[in-house]
Amino acid sequence: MDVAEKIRAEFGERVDLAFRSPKRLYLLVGKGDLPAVARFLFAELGARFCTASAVDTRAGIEILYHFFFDQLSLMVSLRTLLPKPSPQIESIAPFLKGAEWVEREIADLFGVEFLGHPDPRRLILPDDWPEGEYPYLRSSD
Amino acid sequence: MKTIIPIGPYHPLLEEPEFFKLVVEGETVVDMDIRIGWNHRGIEKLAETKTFDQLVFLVERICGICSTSHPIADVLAQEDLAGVEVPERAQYIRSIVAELERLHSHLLWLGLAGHFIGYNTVFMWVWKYREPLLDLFELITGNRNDYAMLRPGGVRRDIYKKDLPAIRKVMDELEPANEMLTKAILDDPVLNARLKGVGVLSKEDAIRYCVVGPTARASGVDIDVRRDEPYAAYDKVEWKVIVQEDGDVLAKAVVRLLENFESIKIIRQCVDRLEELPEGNIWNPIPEMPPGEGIGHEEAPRGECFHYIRSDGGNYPVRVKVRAPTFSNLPSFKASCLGETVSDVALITAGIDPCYCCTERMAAVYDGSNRRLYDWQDLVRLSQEKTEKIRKELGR
Amino acid sequence: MGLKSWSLRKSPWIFHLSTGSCNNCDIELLDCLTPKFDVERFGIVLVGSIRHADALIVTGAVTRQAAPKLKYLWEQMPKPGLVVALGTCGCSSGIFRDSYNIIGPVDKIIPVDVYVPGCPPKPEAIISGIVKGLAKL
Amino acid sequence: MEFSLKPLLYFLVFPGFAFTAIVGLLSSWVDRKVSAKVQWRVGPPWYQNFADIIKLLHKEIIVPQGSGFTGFLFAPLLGLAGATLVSTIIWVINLNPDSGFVGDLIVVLYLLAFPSLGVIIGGSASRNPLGGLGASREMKLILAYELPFIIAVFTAVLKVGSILLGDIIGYQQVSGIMLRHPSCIIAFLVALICAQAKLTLVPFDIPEAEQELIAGPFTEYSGAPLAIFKLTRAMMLFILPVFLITLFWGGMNFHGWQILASCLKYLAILVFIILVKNTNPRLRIDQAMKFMWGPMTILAIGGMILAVVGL
Repeated sequence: MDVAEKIRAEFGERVDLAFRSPKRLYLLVGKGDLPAVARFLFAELGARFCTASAVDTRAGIEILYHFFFDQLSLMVSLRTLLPKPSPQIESIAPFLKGAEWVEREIADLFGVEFLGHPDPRRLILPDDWPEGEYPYLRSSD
Repeated sequence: MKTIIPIGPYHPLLEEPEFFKLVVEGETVVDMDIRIGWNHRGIEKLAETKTFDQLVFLVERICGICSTSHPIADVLAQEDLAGVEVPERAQYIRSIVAELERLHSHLLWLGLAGHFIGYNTVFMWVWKYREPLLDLFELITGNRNDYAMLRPGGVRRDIYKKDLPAIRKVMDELEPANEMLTKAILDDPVLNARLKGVGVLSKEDAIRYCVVGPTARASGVDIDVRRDEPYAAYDKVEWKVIVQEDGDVLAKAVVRLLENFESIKIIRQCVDRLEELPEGNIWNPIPEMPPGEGIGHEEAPRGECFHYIRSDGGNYPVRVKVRAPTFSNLPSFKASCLGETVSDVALITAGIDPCYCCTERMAAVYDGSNRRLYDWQDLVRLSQEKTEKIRKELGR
Repeated sequence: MGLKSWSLRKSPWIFHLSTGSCNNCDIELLDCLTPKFDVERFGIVLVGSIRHADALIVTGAVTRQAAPKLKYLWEQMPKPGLVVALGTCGCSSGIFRDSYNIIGPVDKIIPVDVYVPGCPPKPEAIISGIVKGLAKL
Repeated sequence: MEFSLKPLLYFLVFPGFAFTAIVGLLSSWVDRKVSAKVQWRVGPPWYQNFADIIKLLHKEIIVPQGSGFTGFLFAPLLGLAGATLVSTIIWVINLNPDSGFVGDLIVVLYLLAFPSLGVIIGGSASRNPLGGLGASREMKLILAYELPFIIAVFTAVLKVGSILLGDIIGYQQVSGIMLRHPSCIIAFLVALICAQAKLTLVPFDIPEAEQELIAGPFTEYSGAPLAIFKLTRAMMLFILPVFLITLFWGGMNFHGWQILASCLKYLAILVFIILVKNTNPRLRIDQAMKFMWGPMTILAIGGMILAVVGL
């Protein structure tokens, strides 16, 4: 059973699968389901967490969590949309240590609040940075 | 009694600035905090003002040591996005440059590691062996660092047949030197005492922290992007992934030394193949960048280098995300550092071969205390104001 | 030529500071110490403490976080001292000129005696730059 | 008048300060040159260390805020005074074995610790965490090497049966060098390694481990005080081998061809020290202490036992 089928069997309709190429699988996930899917990929299927990238779009802040299956040569990206203002999502760092810095960085630059993050301090910005300023957001006019 | 020792941000151990705060009891590290961010140059934001072709030059300057890895990951992402095939000759050339860079980076690391444990002779000897590699780079690319060889869809410059003997010659000289170094390190009792069992990163921790590259392979995690998702010519040549089980600094050194042999092997095969292929045909043009996103990842000397590019169909990327290997590896430093002595901290940092230039590409600005959104002009304006302010504060 | 300027020229100790460089200039500077170039022949030694330094070598365009540190370190340097801006970034900010986090080239923060352009400058250029700067002392 | 001038001349010019400083700086140059050769480099010219010292003397002296002013500036002088005095004593006795005084060996041992003491005081006074850590490491290192060093030295005393340096030299002139006894060979080796630690050279350069502690106790020093520290260091590089030669290798002799032999002896020990320095990585402070209190002390005691049974 390959990865796509396993994910479909576990989550059913809650996850929207799309292959862009045989090596790139995109999953559209609701933000409530994201931690569960991430945990499934990491703990059950043994994927390696590469990084997460965020983009500020008109609709909201889009976050992609990229997981890579080293043995299968398959990149799985979980896509989720966080509506503005005050984007929030549950952190995956509690069970995925490697995501800690990645989430801190996104929190710094995009103002996304990661609920339940074990160490939600600044990472990349200077200490004298004021609260509520996020450089990578675009002006929305 | 607990003492706090700051390491950095400017410290001779590190060619680059960063800041470790070590909490020590006597000589033992009981807690630590890592603060990065001294090297922000805002590259991800800057990338949005560059065309796709210019982008390659920008990412080349993320880091001087990985100055082929970032462009390769970047062009892979662009090719993934545009769906362009790369000519065969260009793929071999990419492999040659990438492996030469791996050799020079691993040797550089070995020298610095020798320097960190106060073994300056090793530093000098290894860097002497590294020097022919830089001369070779100058011969085939025109510069000792920052080679500008990569281009979306191929490579910018051909490696001519007349230069191939020079590559072979350097490889023939490097192999015995590397053998000598490997033996010297494995046999030296003092080095063994100093490196063995120091800064162990267990396999579980390695997986938990999602570390990459030699750091992961030294802890028994069998990953290598070159094999797992072959790019360039890595699926066309014979080589193997080096994995060690111990996870200590010695294992990391051994992984790098053995990888040097594999790199020499790869380069020799690529050179042989270049001899057979006709010169020319090194680039397929990318006619148009379609809207969408592309992911490129590549095995840099320090581990997986990850680039994500999103395009809206225009000339400029909408978002470029760079995840350098050190960004993944550095947090694991804490896991391998606690309980060790201060003298070993330097060595353990060296063990993951940190590269802060890569880690801290991005930066940000702020103004006032209420939440505000900025566009590019705002950012530039704010920056200039801030510059003025700082200049005034500094009295110049 | 007095004893003072003779000794300064024969024994310049350098302190290296990266203010947001990409590493290239830094490793080329280190390269100067290694067997092929061996600047110890001219008495040039890399020192770890700014208090021992005669020449402050700055690599990289100055980032916002680095600027106060650069100024501070320059004040800590015992005079007479030489400041060398190494690499295109240090001389003119180079490719990072438009970045909002770059305050500007080194000479916006502290007075610079020698500019060594190049991306990265070759070790020969670095040595030549330092030697030219020493003639000023 | 002459009575009071002569010791002063001894102390300041020959064989005290000026002589020791010049030879010491040349020895440092040998150190740097040989290191460079080992590392496939060319290395500095012979006047390099003189240029360094002269330059430092001309530089600005910065006293860091909050440091103990007196301690900070007097610590280097303490080390320098100790080094000069011990050099004078050893040389005067070497030139004229009858000019010793009771317990001169004890005084020499005591004075040999002065440069390290200066480093500790200076490092602690500089109020820099790295300097403080460097000073504490220096202290640990002294604790580590003094025990085997003293045992090794007293092996020679036991052999001769006198605590006078002059007697030790005289004994060797009469009945051959100490090094023909197995016990003294052991003691000599132990003392040589302890000398390496006393000079804080690799593998025992732990107090000023550049990679961890910048320059350790010297971090905050600039200008003239730093020059004095460097000078003291250079002088010790001369004094310690001479002391070892005095104890175990027949002393320095200046009659005819003996001059050449004396120089060669010194150079041999110097080059040995430099080679050890260049072919070893730095130890950790705990490893160094274990090494000194374990194998070294046992070896030194073994040598002493051999001396007691008459070997």
